[in-house]
Amino acid sequence: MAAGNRLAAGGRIDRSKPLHFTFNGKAYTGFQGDTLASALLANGVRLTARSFKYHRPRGIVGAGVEEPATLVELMGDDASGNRPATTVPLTEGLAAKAVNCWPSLAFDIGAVNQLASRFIPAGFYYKTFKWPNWHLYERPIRKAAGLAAAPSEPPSKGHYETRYGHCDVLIAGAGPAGLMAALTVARAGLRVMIADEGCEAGGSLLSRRLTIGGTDAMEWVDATFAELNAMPNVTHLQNATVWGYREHNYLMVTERAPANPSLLERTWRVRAGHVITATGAIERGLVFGNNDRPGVMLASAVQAYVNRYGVAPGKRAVIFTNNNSAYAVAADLAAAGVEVRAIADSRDAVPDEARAIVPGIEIMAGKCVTEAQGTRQIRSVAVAAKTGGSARILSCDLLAMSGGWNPTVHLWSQSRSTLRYDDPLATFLPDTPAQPISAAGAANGALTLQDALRSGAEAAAQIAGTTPPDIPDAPDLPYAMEPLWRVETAKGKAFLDLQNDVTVDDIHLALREGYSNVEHVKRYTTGGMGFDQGKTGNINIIGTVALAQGLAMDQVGTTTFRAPYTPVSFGAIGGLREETVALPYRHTPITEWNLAQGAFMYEAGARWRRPGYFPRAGEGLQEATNRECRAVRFGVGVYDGSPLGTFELKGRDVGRFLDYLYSNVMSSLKPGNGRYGLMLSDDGLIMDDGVCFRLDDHRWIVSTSTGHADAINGHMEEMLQTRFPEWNVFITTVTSQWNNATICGPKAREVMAALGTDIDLSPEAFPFMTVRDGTVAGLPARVVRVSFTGELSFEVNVAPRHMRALWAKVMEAGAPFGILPVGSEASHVLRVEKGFLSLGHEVDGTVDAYDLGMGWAMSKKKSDYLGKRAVQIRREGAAPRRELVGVIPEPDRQIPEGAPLTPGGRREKTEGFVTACVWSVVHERWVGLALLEGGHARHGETAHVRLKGGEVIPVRVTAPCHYDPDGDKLRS
Amino acid sequence: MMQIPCPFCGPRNESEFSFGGPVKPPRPDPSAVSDEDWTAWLTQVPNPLGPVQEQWWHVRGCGTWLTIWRDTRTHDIVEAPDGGR
Amino acid sequence: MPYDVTFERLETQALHDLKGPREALAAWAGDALPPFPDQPNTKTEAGGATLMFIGPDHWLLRADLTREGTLDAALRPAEAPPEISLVRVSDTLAWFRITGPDAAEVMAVACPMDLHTSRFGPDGAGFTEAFGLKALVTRCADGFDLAVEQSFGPMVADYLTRVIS
Amino acid sequence: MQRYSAFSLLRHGINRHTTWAPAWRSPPLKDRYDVIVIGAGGHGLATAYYLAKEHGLTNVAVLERGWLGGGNIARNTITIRSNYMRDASIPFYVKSVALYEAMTRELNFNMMHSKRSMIDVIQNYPMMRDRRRRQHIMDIYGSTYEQISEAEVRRRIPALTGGGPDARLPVVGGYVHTDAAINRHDAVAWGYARAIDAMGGEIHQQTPVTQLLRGADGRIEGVETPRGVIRAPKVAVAVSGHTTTLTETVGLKLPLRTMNLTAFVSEPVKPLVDVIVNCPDAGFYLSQSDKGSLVIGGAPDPGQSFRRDIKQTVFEDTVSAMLSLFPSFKKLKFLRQWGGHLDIAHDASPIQDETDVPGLFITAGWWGGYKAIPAGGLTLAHLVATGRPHPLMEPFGINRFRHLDYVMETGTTTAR
Repeated sequence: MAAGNRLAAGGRIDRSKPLHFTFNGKAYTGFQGDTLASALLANGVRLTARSFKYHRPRGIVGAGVEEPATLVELMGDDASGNRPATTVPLTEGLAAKAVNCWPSLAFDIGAVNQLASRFIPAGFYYKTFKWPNWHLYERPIRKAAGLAAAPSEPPSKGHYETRYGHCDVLIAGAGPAGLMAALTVARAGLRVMIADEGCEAGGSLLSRRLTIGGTDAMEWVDATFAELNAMPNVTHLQNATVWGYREHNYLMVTERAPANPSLLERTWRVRAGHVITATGAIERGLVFGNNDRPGVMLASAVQAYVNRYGVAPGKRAVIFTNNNSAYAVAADLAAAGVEVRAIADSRDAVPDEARAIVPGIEIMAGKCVTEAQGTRQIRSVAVAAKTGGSARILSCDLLAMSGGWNPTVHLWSQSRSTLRYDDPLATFLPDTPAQPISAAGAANGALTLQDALRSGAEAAAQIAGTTPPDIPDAPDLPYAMEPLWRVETAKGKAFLDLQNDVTVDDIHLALREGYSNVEHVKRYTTGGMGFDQGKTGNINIIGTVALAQGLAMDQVGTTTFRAPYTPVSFGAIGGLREETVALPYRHTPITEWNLAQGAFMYEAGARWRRPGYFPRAGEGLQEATNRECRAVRFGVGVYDGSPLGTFELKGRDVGRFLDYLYSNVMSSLKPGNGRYGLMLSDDGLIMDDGVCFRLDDHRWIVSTSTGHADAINGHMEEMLQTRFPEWNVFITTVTSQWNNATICGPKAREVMAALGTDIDLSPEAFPFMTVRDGTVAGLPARVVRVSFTGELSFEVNVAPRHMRALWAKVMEAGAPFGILPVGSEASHVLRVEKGFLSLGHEVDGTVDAYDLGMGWAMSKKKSDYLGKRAVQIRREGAAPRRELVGVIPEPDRQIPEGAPLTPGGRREKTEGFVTACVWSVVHERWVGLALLEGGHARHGETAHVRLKGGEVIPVRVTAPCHYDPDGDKLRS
Repeated sequence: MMQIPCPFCGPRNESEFSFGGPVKPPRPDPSAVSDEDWTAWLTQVPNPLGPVQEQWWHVRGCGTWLTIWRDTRTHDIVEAPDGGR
Repeated sequence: MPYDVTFERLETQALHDLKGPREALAAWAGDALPPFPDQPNTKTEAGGATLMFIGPDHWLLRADLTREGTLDAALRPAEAPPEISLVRVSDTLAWFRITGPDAAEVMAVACPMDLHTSRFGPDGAGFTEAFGLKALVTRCADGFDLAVEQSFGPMVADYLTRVIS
Repeated sequence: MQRYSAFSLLRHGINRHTTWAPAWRSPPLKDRYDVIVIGAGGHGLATAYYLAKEHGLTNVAVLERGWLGGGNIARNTITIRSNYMRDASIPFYVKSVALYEAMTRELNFNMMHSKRSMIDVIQNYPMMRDRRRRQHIMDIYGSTYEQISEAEVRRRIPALTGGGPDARLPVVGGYVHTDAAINRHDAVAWGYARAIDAMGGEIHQQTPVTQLLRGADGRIEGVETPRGVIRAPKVAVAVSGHTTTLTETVGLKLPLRTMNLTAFVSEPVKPLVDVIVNCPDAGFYLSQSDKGSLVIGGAPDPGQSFRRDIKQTVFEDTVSAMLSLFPSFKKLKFLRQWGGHLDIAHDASPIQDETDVPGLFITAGWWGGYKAIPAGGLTLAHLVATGRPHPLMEPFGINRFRHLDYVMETGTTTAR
């Protein structure tokens, strides 16, 4: 291997499985078990990124989700942008490139921003780019922003899935604390789910050289999983991030590599009785001059590369720390044969136990790195006393820094549980839980192995109600630290947020300009608002603000932790809900027949997919609609009315119940008869119109409009259950128990006769608004004489299992009479000709029954019904009413639906609008309906439609009914 | 996604329910109240920063209209403020 | 491997919706019904019919479609007293049977309810949500029966096909 | 006020930016003002600005519970538009859009106002009718709305590759509202704050009002805060979501309820969508910020809520609706989410009026109130200063509920 940074032995990589990959077009080789980051380091690639604003050279800083510097874009089948290189598992053929640099990583034109950096401090764009306007600057700025390009195609194969999960205890994190907790609750018989974000379980143990119970810690991990996986009450999800913590202990877990090979990713929505966050801790960086140069890395990341991946990220290392944990890193580096020049420790007193594990390595107590030197790769660092003074230059190609540890409290905080600032650890720790949640291990501030194991066991035992198990012996270096928020003697740009290029100077500028709240600082400087959401840098920002303002850390406070913990692909959230199942859809049994006829189908309320019209060759919407309308007006048509909401009501009190729900009186209906009615809300607004039929003394059928069926069902149940629980009424939804073919037109009775029925069809025996049960075409049927077209109609209801047969027989029996199927468009025309109202057209939430000329539907007899009082109050007001009228365009032309009416057609406040305008096949001209101020008194007048652009169309105002005003046809 | 206790079915996912609004005082007799009281009853609902009593319809379950007290700050389902229920 | 399950759409089942006090229903139609289940969202079976307790004072009787006429005759919906309601609703539901080792996994994609045997036993039967719709879930041998409002049948078939592909 | 310009950046850059003055001061809190505005969000700040600018009222304190600009102005989807349906609404929003367009120069603060059109993507015929209805009435008030074909929708939004003829809801066309824009919400808050400060107004952060105070004559007298009682003959409440919490302290009930509306953003990516995309049938809208993130919003949560979180169901509905039209976004990543609470009036239209407590003014019910900020401030300042409603706000008085004379912009009440 070219650069030879791979150690001769060790690590959890499989050296027998080499993998080929490219980065920025150049070919490299790594091993199974590598991440892209470890493989790049193994190949000696140090410059891996350019920064967002100044385009400074950057390298790999971390080893996990905290990575702030190296984001890559993956290409090919894996195409996705903005992936931290540290979280991309290496696969054969992987192709990656650095984001945010042009034309190339080594020669990046945007780097000129470095020269201008003095003039583009935090928030500079608020102060400039104003002349002549923002648009001049916006396009190039948008291009410069935005990191990676978005994938241009959806995944070519596989799909995403979302599913539900349930458990007694969900454990986030399979490190030492999480595993110990899982073992404890699983042995107690609870249903356990353990989810870990890594490719491999073990958490920090993967990167450290530790023993548990006298053997290698990873052997303990393997043994623990062997026991857990043998238990039926344990679900283990690896490569699975718990990223969202919702109300009522509902959590989101996304698996990136589910066992089912059809699945790209799978999201579990888990309802957990209790949650244990064993999410570990993230190391924070230190803030000194040029702390962003390639070769400056988190100490824990260096440790991971050496121990887990068998990679030496440098040949000569300096350690800079304020705590003990970096001493173990120094020891591990030395053991791997890397020269450790010195450990600069900002503490004046270095604990003996730390000194003891780094024999032979120079320890510079009370010293800080003030500056990293070198541009594309560090060459040396300057070390000086904390208080200043002359610096010593140490040549090195690796600086491992450790600013202490931040427990990963993201999930804890998302659950609304509180945090407290802990002085000894100089960090925010879990405090009061707001939901059934516990924190364990490093996530709870237990920063040594033995403590972490104990903390996991204790949290779990408390939930299970058992005594904690014995903790195996697990020696570890005790943890101690002294906070160092920034090196005050730093030289050069000292970065707090590498991803958004936020420096200490930026924070100071924000404070100087009055942006003093930490939320202002964050927004003005954009610190902590990058892809990494400030996982390594936020606390240093808070520390810098606290120092500058002379406040305590908890007075400054944290910014809010919000989901997701790490970014999640939208595909994994949407799951299978895509394409045809993106929204529910409903079919009647004759959908296939409609499609076979070439019907133009679309959704028309309540998720029903229905035929709009049935075009024949060469016909458009208008021609087909005219033909269907003519069939109904002059011959016969048939309409599938199945989607109408239908309810069977039973009981002694149905009559008075309906009297309360409808504005007119229903209780006086005789068996076999029906009535049209309006249902109002108590606000006096029209909720629905429908028809009630009384079958016998105690059984009724209520039908509602298609679109409101579910809402009316809820409304009826609410009134019954909450207002009149003592009333004897039962409501059963029978919408799908009855399908219907509505045969309508002057020849409808002849078609009925041809179908064959035992019902007497004569108008005397079977008048309008009555219902009869019998057989039609040999099928058990309920026939209702209602009409939504103004023509003689028979609504033939049968069970859906018979609907196809009925339809075929209707078409057959109707053929000699020229029967045609009728779609929604023709139905619309027919009801407009007739002046029948339609919810959503004439009823738009502003009109009442009187406005619609239906004052007869507002019962005067009933002392109370829903909406009565509200309508009275509203009508007593002074506001002018818009009333339903017919309109005849003069000259004869179509008026767009919704076109406003204004006084004289002038450009001023409207006095109404045209609700519908259709080609009338009986008048052979355009006719319409409108809501017009004072319209009832304006019949015969001319009103004016004003179109966009100023065109004015005069319309003659008429009564709303354009056809058969006396209703002779529908009663015939 | 809350978990709502249904008196018939036990705790169920919020997605099985349809929100039915906060519980208002009983509907006054419309013929016995002033216009002002009537419109106030119609248009005003309790909007507390804290527990609110509200109705949910278990539309995808047993069909029950039920009442819960829910804290609008946290979405926790709580006992009634007076400790009843 | 993808989920090890099969699903089939069952034919129409004979269904009667029964509402009212249990005693009144038993008095009217007791002989035609299996014993009333005591626990909410459970079922009892007898003589080829299943009686499910699906809501307060609310039961659903399920049988093979061939028995629909017999049950109609026994239940006499049109003659029942006002204290109870009996309505034939056979056509309102579309039925699916999901069986196989991974049946529970597929149900977990569809349904938010905890169907673990400790929570939803062999006699479990009740309405919940599936694919965002109101759905009746019952256990059957080696799996589950899932029923949704009949007009949504094609959509659920579409969805299930996607889950198992 | 220190002028901001490219030249001033150069000049201060030479001094290493140590010579910038604070954008606003933190003056001592007095115990009496002419007007107290509660809430240093968009509407409160705009009101204080116009009180000073239009009416010369500068003895004004804006009291803010948290940090200025930290209310809903920090939690919205920054969409500015005027495509409404009713005579009552359109002219108001037309005015607001015009004020936004002039704001960068007026405040000498770059709002990054990006007039980039909103395209309503229509996927069903009933919605086409609803939108068609708007275009003619909008024209009367000078707002633009043009129908475009499906092909044109796709040409202008190349990433929109879903919604084909076999889709669950096929795209059938669109409407373009060219006046629509996005801008930078922080700039609006900070720009107003700086201007208020320069004209002599005061902004007091971390000053929560715990109680409104009423005099013996029933008039408003002032407010109580942890920093003491502050008196003023006029108090304007501009605290979206918390209006009733405050007014109930003087026994005032209002037809308002508080809801949570969530939004979320994607990872930042290179330019992908150049317009604001609104999909009313699918139920979501999105735009791409200048920083590269897609900003996405959907429906409100069911039920009242003061919790600024996201409902997983609402979130999933929004995401799958988006993916059905933008399938390539499946591999795009979700980066951050938040919720904001706002109050909605019984008829879902805003309320701006003097209340039954003389001297106490409210501006509330701003459902999508970001776009209304400048005009809402202009009209409230007019009302507070003159005692008469601004003509643009006349239809939105509180008395409409006494006559049940609702302004039905959405065609529905919030009865639930």
